[in-house]
Amino acid sequence: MDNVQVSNEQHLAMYEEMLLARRIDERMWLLNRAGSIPFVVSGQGQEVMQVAASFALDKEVDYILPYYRDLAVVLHFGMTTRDIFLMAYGKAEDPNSGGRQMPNHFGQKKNRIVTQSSPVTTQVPHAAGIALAAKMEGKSLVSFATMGEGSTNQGDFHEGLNFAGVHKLPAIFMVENNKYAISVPLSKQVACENIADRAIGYGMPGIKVDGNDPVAVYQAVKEARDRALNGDGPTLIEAESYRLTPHSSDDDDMTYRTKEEVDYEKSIDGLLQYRKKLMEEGILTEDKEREMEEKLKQEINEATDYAEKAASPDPKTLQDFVYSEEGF
Amino acid sequence: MDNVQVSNEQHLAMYEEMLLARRIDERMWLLNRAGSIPFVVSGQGQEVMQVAASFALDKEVDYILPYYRDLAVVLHFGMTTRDIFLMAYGKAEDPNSGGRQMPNHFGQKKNRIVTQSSPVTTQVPHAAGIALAAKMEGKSLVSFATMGEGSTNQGDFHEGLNFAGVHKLPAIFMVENNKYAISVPLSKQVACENIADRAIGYGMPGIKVDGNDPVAVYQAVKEARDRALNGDGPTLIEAESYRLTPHSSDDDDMTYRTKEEVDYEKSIDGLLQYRKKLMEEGILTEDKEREMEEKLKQEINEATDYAEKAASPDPKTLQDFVYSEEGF
Amino acid sequence: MAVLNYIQAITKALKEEMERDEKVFILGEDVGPRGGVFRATDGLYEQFGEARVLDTPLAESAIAGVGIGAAMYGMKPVAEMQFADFILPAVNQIMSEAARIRYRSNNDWDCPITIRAPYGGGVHGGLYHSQSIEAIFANQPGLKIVMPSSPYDVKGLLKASIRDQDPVLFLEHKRAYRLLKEEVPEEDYTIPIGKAAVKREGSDVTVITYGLCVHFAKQAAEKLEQEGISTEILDLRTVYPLDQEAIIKAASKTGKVLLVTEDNKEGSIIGEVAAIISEHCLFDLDAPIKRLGAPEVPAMPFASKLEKEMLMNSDKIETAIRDLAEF
Amino acid sequence: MAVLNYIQAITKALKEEMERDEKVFILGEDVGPRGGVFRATDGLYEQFGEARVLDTPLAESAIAGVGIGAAMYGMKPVAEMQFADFILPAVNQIMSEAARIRYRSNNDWDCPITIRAPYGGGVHGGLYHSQSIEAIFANQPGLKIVMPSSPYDVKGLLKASIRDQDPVLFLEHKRAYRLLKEEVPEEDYTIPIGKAAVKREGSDVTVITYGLCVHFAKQAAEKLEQEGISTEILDLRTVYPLDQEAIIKAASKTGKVLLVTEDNKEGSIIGEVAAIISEHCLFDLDAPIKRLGAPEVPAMPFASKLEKEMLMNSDKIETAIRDLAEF
Ligand SMILES: Cc1ncc(C[n+]2csc(CCOP(=O)(O)OP(=O)(O)O)c2C)c(N)n1
Ligand SMILES: Cc1ncc(C[n+]2csc(CCOP(=O)(O)OP(=O)(O)O)c2C)c(N)n1
Ligand SMILES: [Mg+2]
Ligand SMILES: [Mg+2]
Repeated sequence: MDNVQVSNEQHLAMYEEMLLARRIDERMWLLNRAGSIPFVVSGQGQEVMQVAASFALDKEVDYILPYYRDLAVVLHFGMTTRDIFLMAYGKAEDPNSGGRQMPNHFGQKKNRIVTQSSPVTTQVPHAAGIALAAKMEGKSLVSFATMGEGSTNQGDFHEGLNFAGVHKLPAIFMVENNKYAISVPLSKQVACENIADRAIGYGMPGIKVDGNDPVAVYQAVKEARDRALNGDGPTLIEAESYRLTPHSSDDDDMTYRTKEEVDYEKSIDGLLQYRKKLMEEGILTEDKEREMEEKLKQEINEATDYAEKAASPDPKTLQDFVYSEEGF
Repeated sequence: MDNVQVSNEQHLAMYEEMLLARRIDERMWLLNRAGSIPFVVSGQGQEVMQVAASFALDKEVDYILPYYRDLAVVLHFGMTTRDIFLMAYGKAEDPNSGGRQMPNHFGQKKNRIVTQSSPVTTQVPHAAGIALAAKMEGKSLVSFATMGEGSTNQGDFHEGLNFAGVHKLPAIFMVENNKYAISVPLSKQVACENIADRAIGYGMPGIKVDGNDPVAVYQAVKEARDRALNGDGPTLIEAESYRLTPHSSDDDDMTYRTKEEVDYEKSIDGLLQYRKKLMEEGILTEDKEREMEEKLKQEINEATDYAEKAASPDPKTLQDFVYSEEGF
Repeated sequence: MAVLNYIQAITKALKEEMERDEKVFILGEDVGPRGGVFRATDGLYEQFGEARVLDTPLAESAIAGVGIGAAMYGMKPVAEMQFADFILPAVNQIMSEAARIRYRSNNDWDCPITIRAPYGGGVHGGLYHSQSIEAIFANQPGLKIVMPSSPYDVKGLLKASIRDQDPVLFLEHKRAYRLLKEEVPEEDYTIPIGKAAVKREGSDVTVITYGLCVHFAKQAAEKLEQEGISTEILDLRTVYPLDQEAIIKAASKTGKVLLVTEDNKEGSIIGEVAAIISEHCLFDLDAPIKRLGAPEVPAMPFASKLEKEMLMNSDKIETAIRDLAEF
Repeated sequence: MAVLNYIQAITKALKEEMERDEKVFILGEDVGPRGGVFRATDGLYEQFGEARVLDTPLAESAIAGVGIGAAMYGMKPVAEMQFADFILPAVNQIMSEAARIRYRSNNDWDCPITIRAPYGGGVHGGLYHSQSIEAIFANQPGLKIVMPSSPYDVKGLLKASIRDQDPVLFLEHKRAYRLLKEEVPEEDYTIPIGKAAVKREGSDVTVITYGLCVHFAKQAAEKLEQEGISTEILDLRTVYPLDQEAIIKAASKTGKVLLVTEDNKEGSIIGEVAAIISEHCLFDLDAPIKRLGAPEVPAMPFASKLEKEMLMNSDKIETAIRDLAEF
C-alpha cells in the first residue's frame, strides 16, 4: 500500500482529539491533587498513537478492547467528556460501571467498547473471541485490543495471539510501548529487541512504528484493518513512545527514574511535535488553537461540574446485577 | 563451532540407549494389551532426539525437566529399567512417586530429574527457576526442559522463556515436535512456520533440527549448553520427528489420521535410519546387534518380573507426606 | 424413551442445543474429528462442521478467554476443558472475567458461556486426572456451578446452562460417563439451575450430596431400607450458589444430617452446607452434622489400592448413615 | 522495643531472614528500586542487591513458577504478588505444582516457597484491588495459608513461613499496612503456623475471625465490655489447614459463636469453621452459629458509598455480638 493521504481536516480533527485527551488528563491530576478524586492513571505521551489508531478504525462497527491509558481511544469511539468525569468521580451515571470500577476501566456496549478489568492482558483472548464470533457471522469488522509492553509478558498475550493467528481472525493487537511497566524498564521486561518481533511466532505480521508519528500509526493500523477484512488474519503493531507521568497518582516515579530523563522526554512529547508540525504547515494557527483550547476547556469545565454534582451510586444497589435478573 | 565429532563408541552407546527405550516402550504396550498395566504413553519416534540431547548434557550436574515421552532421557540420567517398570505397575518402590502418579510422570532427586505433573508446560518456569538458583550459587550447570509442540501454546511457555531470556539464565528448552497434540495437527496448533521462530521474541537463539539426526541434535544441545555456561543465556531448540504410536493407550489415532500416514512415518523411523547408517558404516554389526538385543531383553524381562511381584503401596500410606514431617 | 448413559446425555443435549440455536458453538482440545477424548462431542464435528466445533490450540486460558470474548459479542459458546484438573490455567479468565463481567459493567455487558469439564476419580487417572475442583470456584458470585448426578439431569441441566444468561461451570463426573444409565426423554426439557432436588424421600436420616455420590447414596439407602432405616437424599444439583431453602428443609425434616463429597473434606462444598444448617436448623438437629469426604490429600493417587482407599463409595456412606440413625 | 506498623513488620521480617539465610531471596513486580508499590521491600534492594531482590517481568505464573523451581533446587524464595487479585494467573502453578510437589514425589522433592500478597478492601481499590482470595486456595492439602492480624504476628508468622519446608501463602491486609501499629520485639522469634490464638478472653460470646477483622472484633469487644458483655476472640492466624482443636475449644467455651470474615459469606473460610463446630460442639451450643460476611457480590466496588456498604467494620460486629449475647 502506498503512503496514506491524510487531509488537513483530518489532521486538525486528530490533533483536537489528542488535545482533548491531554486536557482531560491534566484536569484529572488537578482534581486528584485537590483531593476531589481518589485516583488518576494517565495516557499522557500516548495520545498521538491512540488517536491515529482510532482514526484508522471504523467506530461504527469495530470492537475495541482498550486498556487503562486509552482515554483518547474511548473518546473517539463515542464516550463523552462528561462520561469520563462521571467515571473519575465514581458516580451512578458513569456508563463504564456505574461507579463500581476504578477509573479508566472502560466499557460501553453501545459504542462497542468492551468492558475491561484490572488484571492486565485478559482482553487479548477476548479480542480473539470477538473476532472469531464476527467471522462466524460473516460480519465485516475488526476487534482492536491494546496493552502496555510489560503486559505482553503475560501468558494471555501468547495464548490470545496464537489463537488469532491459527484461526486467521480479523483482530489487531497494538502494544503501546511506553518503556516502563510501573518501575520496571523495558530491558527488565523483555530480552527481545522489539515487541513486534513476537509476531512471527504467531504467524502474523509484526509492525513497529514511531508512536509519535500519527501518519505512521494511522497507516499501520489501516493496513492491518484491510488485511483483517480481506481474511488475511491478525496483525501485531508496536507503537513506541514514553510514559510522561508517574504510573498513576499513587506512584512516585522519582524512585526509579530521573527528572532529567522525564524532562527530556517531555521536550519531545509527540503532542508538541505534532502541534509544531501542524503550525509549520499552516494547518493549525494560533487563532484556531485558541478557539480549540477554549472550547475544550468549557467542555471539561461543564463535565467536571456535572460529574461533581451527580448522584453517587445508591448503597441499596450494591447487590444488583450479580446475575441476570431473568436467570435463577 | 565446528561440526562435533562423535566417536564410534559414542554412536554405539547412543544407539543402545535408544534401543533400550524402544524395547521398554514396546513391552509396555504388550503389558497394557494383556491387561497387566493400565496405561502407556510412548516416546516411540522420539528416542533419537532424546538420547542425542542427553549425551550433550552432563548427567552428573545438570537438572532435567522431562515430559512424559522422555523415557530415553530419564534412562540416560540414571533411572533404571527396573525403576521404569515399578513405575508402570504403580508399585511402592517406584522412585518417581511411589505409585502415586500415573506412569511417565518422572522425578528422582538423586539424579536431578525434577518431579513432573500432568498439566503441560508448568516445568518451563521451573527450569528457569532452577537455572536462576544455580546462577545465584555460581554453579556451572544447566537446566534442560522438554515439551511437545502443542504445549508451546501454553502461557507458561511464554512466561518461562521470557524470564529465562531477560535474566540470561543457563537453561535449554527443547521442543519435541512430533506433529500432533493428541488429535490436533501442528497446523491447528500454531500459525508460525517453526516453533523455533518463537525464540526471537525472548531474545534467545532458536534452532531447528531434524530430530532423527542424532549428530545434529547432539550438536545443537552441546552448543546451547556451552552458551549457557558462558553466561550467554538460554536457547530454544526445536527437534522434529513424528509420534509413531497413538497419543496413549487410551487413544485411537485412526479417528484423526490415516494408517498410510503412520505406516509411511514408521518406514522412516529415526531409529531404523540410525541403525541402517551404523550398519552401513560398520559401526554396528549383526553380531553386536544380537548381543545388544539379548542383553536388553534380559534386562527388561528381569525388570518386568521384579516389578510385577513388587509390593503395592500400603493404603495406610495414603496420607503420608502431605506436609513435611517436621513442619506443623 | 431411550436409555442413555451419562455421556450420551451430554452429547444429546449439545446436539439439540446446536440445532435449536445457531449461536451455540463448541470449542476445546480434541473436540473436532476426535469427538473429545471421552467422546462427548462425538458426531458433532461431522454434523455442524469445523466452524461450530473448533479444535483449539493447547491453551486453556485461551479456550476460556476466547469463549468469553465470543459470549460478550453475543454467541453461546460451550467450552470444553479436557479434564477439570486442567481448568487451573484458566482460573483468571473464569473468575476475574466471566464471573465479573455483568457486575463490573453495571449490567451493560454479559457473558453467557458454559464451561464443561470432567472431574472426579476412580479411573486410574492419578493426581491430575481425578480431582474435584468445584470448591475452588464456589466463592465467586456471578458464576454458577452445576454438577449433575444422572443422565436425565445431565440433559436438562446442560440445556439450562447453555441457555443461561450467565457463566456456568458444568462439571461431569468422568466415572459416571459410562456407569450411569437411565431413560432420558426425547423431548426438549430444562431443569432449573440453582435448585436442589429430593432424589429419595425418607424420615430417619438426610443425606445431602451431589454428582456421582448421589448414586452411591442411593445404593446405600436401598440397602439400609431393608434394615428399616429410611433415608432422605437431597441432590444439590447446583453447588454454587446453594439452594439454601431446600437444604434447610431437608435437614430439618429428619434432624440427622450426613453430608457427602468425593472432594477432600476441609474447604469442600459440604462445609458451606453444614454452615447453612448450623445457622438455620440448630434446634431441629438430633445429632451433630456428619461430614464424609476424602482425607486431606492433595489429589488422588494412581495405584489401585491408594485410589480405592481414597474414593467415596456406598459402603462408607452406608456405615455413616447407620451410625447417624443409631445416634 | 520499637512500635512498628504492619508493613514495617513485613519489611523487618524479610530483612532479618535475608540476613540470616543466604538462600532467602525476593522476586516480584516492582520489588527492586521501587521497593514495592506498598513499599514492603523498601531498602532491601539497596542492602542485598539485584541478585537477591529481583524485579520480574509482568507475569505472575512465572513469578510463582520460577520461585517454585528455585525452591525445588533448594532456595527459599519469597515471591510477591503485587495485589492478591493478581495471583489468579498463577493458580495452576500454586495448586498443581507447589502444593503437590512433596506428595507427588513421595517426599523426594519439596517446595519451600513463600508467596506474599496484599488482600482486602477499604482503599478505594475497586473490584480488582480489594478482594479476599483465601477461600480459593483453602481446599488444597500441601499448601498453608497464613493471614496475620497485627504487626507482632506479622513478624513471627512471616519468619515461620519463610522457614517452613512447605509452600505458604502469606496474605497481608493492605488496609492494615499503615492502620495497625504495635510494639514488635527486636529479637528473632517465630509464631507456629497452624495454630490459632486467643486474642481476648471472654465468657459470653466467642468471635472467631482472622486478618484485619480481628482488629474490628477487638474494638467491638471493648465497647461491649462496658455493657457487661464479655467476648472471647479467637484469631485463626492460619486459615488453612484450620486449627480444629482451638476452634472447638473456643466455641464450646461460651456456646455462642460469631464467625466473621471480610470475604463474601458463601464459600468463605468461616463456612468450614462453622462446619467444624457443628460436627464437634453441637450440644455445647446455646444459639445457632452466626456468620457475618460480605454480601454475595463478585468483588468490592470503587464508589465510596458502595465500598462502605460492603466492608466489614466494628459496628456490624458489635451488633452481631449483642444479638448473640441476648439470644
Ligand atoms: C495481572 C496483573 N499483574 C499486576 C498488575 C499491576 N499492574 C498494573 S499496571 C502494571 C504495569 C503495566 O505495564 P505496561 O504493560 O507496560 O503498561 P503501562 O502501564 O506502562 O501502560 C502493573 C504491574 C495488574 N494490573 N495485573
Ligand atoms: C494444561 C493441560 N491441558 C490439557 C492436557 C491434556 N493433554 C495431555 S497431552 C496433550 C497433548 C500434548 O501435545 P504436545 O505438547 O504436542 O505433546 P505430545 O503429546 O505430542 O508429545 C494434552 C492436550 C494436559 N495434560 N495439560
Ligand atoms: Mg509500559
Ligand atoms: Mg506433539
